[in-house]
Amino acid sequence: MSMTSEAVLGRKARWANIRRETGRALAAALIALGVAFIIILFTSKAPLEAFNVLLTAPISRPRTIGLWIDDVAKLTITGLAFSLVFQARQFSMGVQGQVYVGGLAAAYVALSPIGATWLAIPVGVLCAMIAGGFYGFIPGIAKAKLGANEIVSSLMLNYIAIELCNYLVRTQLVPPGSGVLTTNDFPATAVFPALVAGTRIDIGLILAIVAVLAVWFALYRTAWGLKLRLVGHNAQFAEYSGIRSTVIMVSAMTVAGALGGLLGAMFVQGQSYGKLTILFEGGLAFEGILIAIVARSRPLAVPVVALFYGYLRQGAQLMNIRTDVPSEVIGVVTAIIILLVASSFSLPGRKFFARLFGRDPASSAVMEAGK
Amino acid sequence: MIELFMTVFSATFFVTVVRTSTPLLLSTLGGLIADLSGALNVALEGMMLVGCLTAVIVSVFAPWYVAVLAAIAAGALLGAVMAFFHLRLKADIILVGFAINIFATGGTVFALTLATGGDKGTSINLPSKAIPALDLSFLGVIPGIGHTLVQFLSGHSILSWVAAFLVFAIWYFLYRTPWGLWLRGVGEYPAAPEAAGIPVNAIRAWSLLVSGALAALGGAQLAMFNYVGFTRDMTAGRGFIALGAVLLGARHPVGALLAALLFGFFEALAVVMPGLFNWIPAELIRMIPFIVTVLALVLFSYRAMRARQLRTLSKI
Amino acid sequence: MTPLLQAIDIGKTYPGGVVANDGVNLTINAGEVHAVVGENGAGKSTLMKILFGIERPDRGTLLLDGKPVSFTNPREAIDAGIGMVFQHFSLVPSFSVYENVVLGSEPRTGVRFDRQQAIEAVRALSEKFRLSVDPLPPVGQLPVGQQQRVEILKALYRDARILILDEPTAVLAPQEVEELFVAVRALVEQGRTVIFIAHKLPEVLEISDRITVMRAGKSVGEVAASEVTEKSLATMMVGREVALRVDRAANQGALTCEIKALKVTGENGTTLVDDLNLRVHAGEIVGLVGVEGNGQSELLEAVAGLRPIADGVAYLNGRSLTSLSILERRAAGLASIPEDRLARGLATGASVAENLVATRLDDKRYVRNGLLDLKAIKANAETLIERFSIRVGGPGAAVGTLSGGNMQKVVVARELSEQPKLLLVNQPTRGVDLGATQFIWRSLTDARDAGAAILLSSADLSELLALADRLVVLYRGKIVAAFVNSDDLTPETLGTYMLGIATQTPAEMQGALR
Amino acid sequence: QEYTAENPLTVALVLHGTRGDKSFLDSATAGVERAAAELPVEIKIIEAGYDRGRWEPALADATDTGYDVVIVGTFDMTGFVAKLAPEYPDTKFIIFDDSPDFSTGCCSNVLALQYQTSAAGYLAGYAAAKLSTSGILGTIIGMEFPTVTDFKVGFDEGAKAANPDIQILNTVAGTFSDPAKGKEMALAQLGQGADVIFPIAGGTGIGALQAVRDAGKLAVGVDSDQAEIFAETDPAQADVIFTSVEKKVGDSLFLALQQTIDGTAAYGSALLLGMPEGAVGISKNSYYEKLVPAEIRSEVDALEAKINSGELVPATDMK
Ligand SMILES: Nc1ncnc2c1ncn2[C@@H]1O[C@H](COP(=O)(O)OP(=O)(O)OP(=O)(O)O)[C@@H](O)[C@H]1O
Ligand SMILES: Nc1ncnc2c1ncn2[C@@H]1O[C@H](COP(=O)(O)OP(=O)(O)OP(=O)(O)O)[C@@H](O)[C@H]1O
Ligand SMILES: [Mg+2]
Ligand SMILES: [Mg+2]
Repeated sequence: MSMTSEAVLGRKARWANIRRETGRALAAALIALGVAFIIILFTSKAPLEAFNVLLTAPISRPRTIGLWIDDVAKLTITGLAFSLVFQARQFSMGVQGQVYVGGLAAAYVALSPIGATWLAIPVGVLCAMIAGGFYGFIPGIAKAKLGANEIVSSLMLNYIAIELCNYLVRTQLVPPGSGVLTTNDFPATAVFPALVAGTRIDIGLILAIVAVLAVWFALYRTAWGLKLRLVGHNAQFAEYSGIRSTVIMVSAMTVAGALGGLLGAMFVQGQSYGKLTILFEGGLAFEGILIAIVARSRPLAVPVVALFYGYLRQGAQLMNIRTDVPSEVIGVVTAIIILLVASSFSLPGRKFFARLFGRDPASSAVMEAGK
Repeated sequence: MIELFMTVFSATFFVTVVRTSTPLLLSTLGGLIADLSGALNVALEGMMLVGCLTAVIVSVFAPWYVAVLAAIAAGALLGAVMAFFHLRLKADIILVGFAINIFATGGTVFALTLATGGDKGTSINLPSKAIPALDLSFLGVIPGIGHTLVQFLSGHSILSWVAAFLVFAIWYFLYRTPWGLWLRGVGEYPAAPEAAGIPVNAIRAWSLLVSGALAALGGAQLAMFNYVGFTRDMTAGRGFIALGAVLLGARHPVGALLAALLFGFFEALAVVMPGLFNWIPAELIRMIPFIVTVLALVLFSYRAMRARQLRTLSKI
Repeated sequence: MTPLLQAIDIGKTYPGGVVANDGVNLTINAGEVHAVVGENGAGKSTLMKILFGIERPDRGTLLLDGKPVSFTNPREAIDAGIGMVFQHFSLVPSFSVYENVVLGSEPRTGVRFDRQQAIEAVRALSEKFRLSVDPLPPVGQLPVGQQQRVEILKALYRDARILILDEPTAVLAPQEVEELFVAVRALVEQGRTVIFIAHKLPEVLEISDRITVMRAGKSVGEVAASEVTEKSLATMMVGREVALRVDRAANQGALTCEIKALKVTGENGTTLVDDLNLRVHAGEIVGLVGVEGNGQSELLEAVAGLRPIADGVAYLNGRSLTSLSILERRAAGLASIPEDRLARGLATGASVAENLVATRLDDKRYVRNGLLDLKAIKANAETLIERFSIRVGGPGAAVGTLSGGNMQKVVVARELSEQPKLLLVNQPTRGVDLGATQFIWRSLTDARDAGAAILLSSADLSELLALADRLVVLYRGKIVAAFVNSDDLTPETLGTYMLGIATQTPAEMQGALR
Repeated sequence: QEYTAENPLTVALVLHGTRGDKSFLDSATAGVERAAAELPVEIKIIEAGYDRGRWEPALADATDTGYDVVIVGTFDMTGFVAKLAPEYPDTKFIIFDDSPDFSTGCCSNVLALQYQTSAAGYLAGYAAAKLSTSGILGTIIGMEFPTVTDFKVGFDEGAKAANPDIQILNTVAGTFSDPAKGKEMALAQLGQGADVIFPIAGGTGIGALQAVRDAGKLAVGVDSDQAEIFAETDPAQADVIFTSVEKKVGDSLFLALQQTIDGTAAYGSALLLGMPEGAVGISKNSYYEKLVPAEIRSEVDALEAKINSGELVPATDMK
């Protein structure tokens, strides 16, 4: 009986916690928007209208909603990939490289005879995931077998994948003689069908939702997920419990790699491109780090964070397109928003504002290290 | 192949390697200080970029050394911003680092626009200055080796010498002074220095400050020597490579030097190779430094592991 | 006479709402050894952290030499002459002993850290206070006893008038405790004052002059050590009577575990366990006696599969364990309670329920086709929380939010939940308060009575003497003596063998090594 | 339809990058800005930045917004234009430096402007080979695609025509925005004996020019008259650029807008603009006259006449 009442209390506490965190994030976002407004005031001739665009443009037209949702789907996948490796306490930064090899694999499928059949999408996605998984496996196995630092190896593999993509596109995948660095459009069968005609919302969104549920399920409902989290919490304990922590670590990085590969397929086979072009990823993969950290690596929180972040990203972009605010200023505004939101997340309630101006209470490095 | 060897062992190539390594080395040292104090500084790239721009703009109005100092100050300021948000507001250090990178990418172009009256891409309308090269041709009078010495040692940027000195100075600081001990202690196990009454957060803040200053110094070298002037995103990923070099160099100043030289060597090689082997696709040549890094990393890790195993075996 | 240090009506509530101190009073006189006792979570460490400037009190005053003081950081406390040795050590593992000792107050010549001077200072100090430590090796490689001395040297190096020792004996072997006490007495002779926290009441009574008792964040009394008995002190602490007594095994069963010519080597090739032969029967507890670092932990780890066996075999019910994985060993009936619950025994970030099934992730009851049976996992947790009286909000609470004693109960619950055939136990009650100790002891004897063969290692001789049916003494990885436990067996007898001063002949051991 | 100052032609120029590249995009911007100044034209310049994922949205948004004319450049945008043009029949599109496939009937409202730069490259290559004393030239390429390599094809052929034994070093930077790398590449080529360098690499090329300046050798500018750009702020730099291979994107855009207003623009077709049309050429400025001896200049003029008359047809990468 006492147990149940405690469970209720626990649930209440959890809700209170979520409410508090959300409130803090919103407060921080408001401050950040205030700062953004001040900057816009100085750089725009029509600041109110520019600010209005920043806040409302993403939902101004069906097409822009599509852009937003498409971004959200992609940010979700990269956020999930980073969440997985972070939960296993690895710091692989390889999603970018996985996106390129995944995109390449999907492009090879789409441009092959299979591309013209209904198999193009499933096979393309599968091959992309295999390629990405393999690319995630490399730094994992190097770390497990040799202790090679995964941050370094995965960063280098990113550059290698980009150059590989440049090379294969230029020499193999483009129509002979055309010399452009973009392949022909994929056959319609190989392009993700749009869910809402005329927008970028395509089955990539469904894949993203499935991925969220799958990663959540894998992490919290399977033995593999529990093992992965235990390895992340305390690898020594995992070993003591009979969990082969290196196997788990490598498999986590491989699965994250497969997600990266999937993202590659979503890029090239999605409505956004429908073909392979060099440098197609444009730095989005790295933004998954931000998403994962703010979401505290929890898969169900990832799409929520992506939804907000994607909105901001799209609003800033459209402000750049539609108003006279220079695109550079948008970077500055984004940076400030990230800083403030990140700060708010780590502080208990009102203290955030106190700390912003006041003195730091006695530091707690001792407690931190003791854990 | 012979040609390649001739090129690689020439004095010109050596000078090129030093030149390409210097910005990386400075930035790597910056990354090293932050890393040893327990903060992963992913903002090296942005700090370098801001260093580039500050150096270029200030050098229009002031002597080169003032410009270099200004770059250092700008980098330190960014380090202070990182410290404020991470240490005071407890924001995640990686998030703060990425925010600084995003800020730097946009902010430098915006500042450039203001400084040039509308130019968004490059500073070629600004008559910026260069860091002088150190002329050691007087060494030529030494009989026998004088000529070779001049070929190898003369003509490097002053900052290359500074960087070499800094490797020593940082090593000395870290392993020979009390404050180096504090810094390493803070990075390894903050509870210990805290209990010993060492201001842990102040040490971390100073480390980030110095880290930013060093990265920006690398930026100054890049924008006032390797190329004189600023263009948008001119650091082109060097900050991230420096981050890798910190770890590749086993978190030691001499290791940082070796890692930066390794990168500089292969970057230089990738530059001269097309002239010698025009049949190799450019993309594959450009991959070489990255592939070599991965191989070096694997090799070092493998050897370190073997060494551990051998020690175990030999004593049984 | 004004007291040296006085804490009046101290209150401290942690951000999470835990009231750790609630009107604590403490009076320390110069030149005394003052003990502070209380159950886990009574607020002792918190009070000490306040005295040392790590935590700031919400209310109350501190008087040093009768003058009010308030420390905002440890530096100020150090400058006022207070030194503290933390319950969890604060040493940088890769730094050498002398570097750790002088950290923060290094001798310098110019900007240079004068290592020679530091080394000499440490040598001189360790001589003066009879705390022998080699200044040169990295502390990470030292046994805990040595690390403790390094901590004390650290405080003395800063010329502490008042030295706070938070549970210094929890990790020490009896001889080391004796040595520590010698050092503490030497300190007092030289005019220093010592505040001392411990859970083991005999120690408290032996070393301290006066004792302050804390319960649930309040100070409930102050007594002179000469005026109380163990029993009355325990009653003051817990608020009821505690009896720490267990019965020895009535009968013993078949041979369960046989260890033959076992050899274990360390990472760097040193021999840790050498040609060791031992048998453990069902229904008995065999105690491993020895000063820490003489191979007890390594022996247990090798049998558990956490370390490679270099040579020899260990059998469990006739089956060689050597080639079995950890999981296979567990499936064969082996369970183990590791030495360091935080480092190895628990994932503090994971929930209690998850920790309780972590070792059984191939068990059909909890995992089917790779999927977790959350209901079963939760039910398992609820049962064990109930059965082992773990004080926790619910199965979903993170283990890191539990007190040390309750954390240990989680480990014990997990390992004893299935009746094991062979149970390897290392330091089961380290840092755990009286109530929990009593409980854990009873859990172990219950398991024994249900037929488990138990191999027990503990730094606490009284624990071994209380629980074990037979005792073997390890010295440098070898068995040097073996005893059948009886009331005649004293710590002193064991001590001579533990220190390698005496060795039994094989014939003498024969009787106890059946 | 009549366009007046009150009822101007509204034009959006969507840049797949930002202003400030000192060549291609700046040239296009200058062209439409000139149109805004001299014609009844109102312009909006949209910088879509360097993230490829944002180019199509920027274009689509401009199209949505209802401009009369939307201008974009290069093959990266062609596909998007081909997709959008049928959906927005009332909007006119101008694409420069590439062309959609008109045979599909997709694009009656699209005007494509392509430039055959190889002819001008031919002249520059000829002069470069004549000026070289070492017999070694260098080219530095940003990335390998036809609008870039077309410069080089002509340059190489011209150089060979002047000196069959000429040796041409070539390096591909892989980026248009790393001047330090460009400088290293030029230094390497100079070290291998080259004494005239032709960087075709945007910002990377600017670094290469600097190396040439420091070495006191000669360089060929690209896209716009680069000697003129440096003339004021960096005379030493201008002094080594004896000519530039100009691709007059801005002029051709101005012309196209003018014709759009006049109603004479040939929407629905691709125009391959070359030297005869004045859309490409080499800069014949004071530096050219100072650095290139009169006899070489007259040889170049003769070759130019031959090309314009069709007597000489340089190879090209443009289809
Ligand atoms: N940093 C902290 N944040 C929140 N609560 C804390 C913190 N430190 C201690 N507590 C809580 O305060 C109470 C008192 O803890 P404290 O560590 O002072 O106990 P203790 O008497 O030292 O116990 P033990 O005998 O186990 O060492 C406990 O309930 C503990 O959980
Ligand atoms: N960040 C925190 N927030 C809340 N409670 C904490 C936090 N960190 C530690 N605690 C509490 O602090 C206590 C740990 O304090 P301490 O380090 O003194 O250990 P302990 O309880 O004394 O353990 P032991 O019995 O092993 O000595 C635990 O009860 C834990 O619940
Ligand atoms: Mg305590
Ligand atoms: Mg405790």
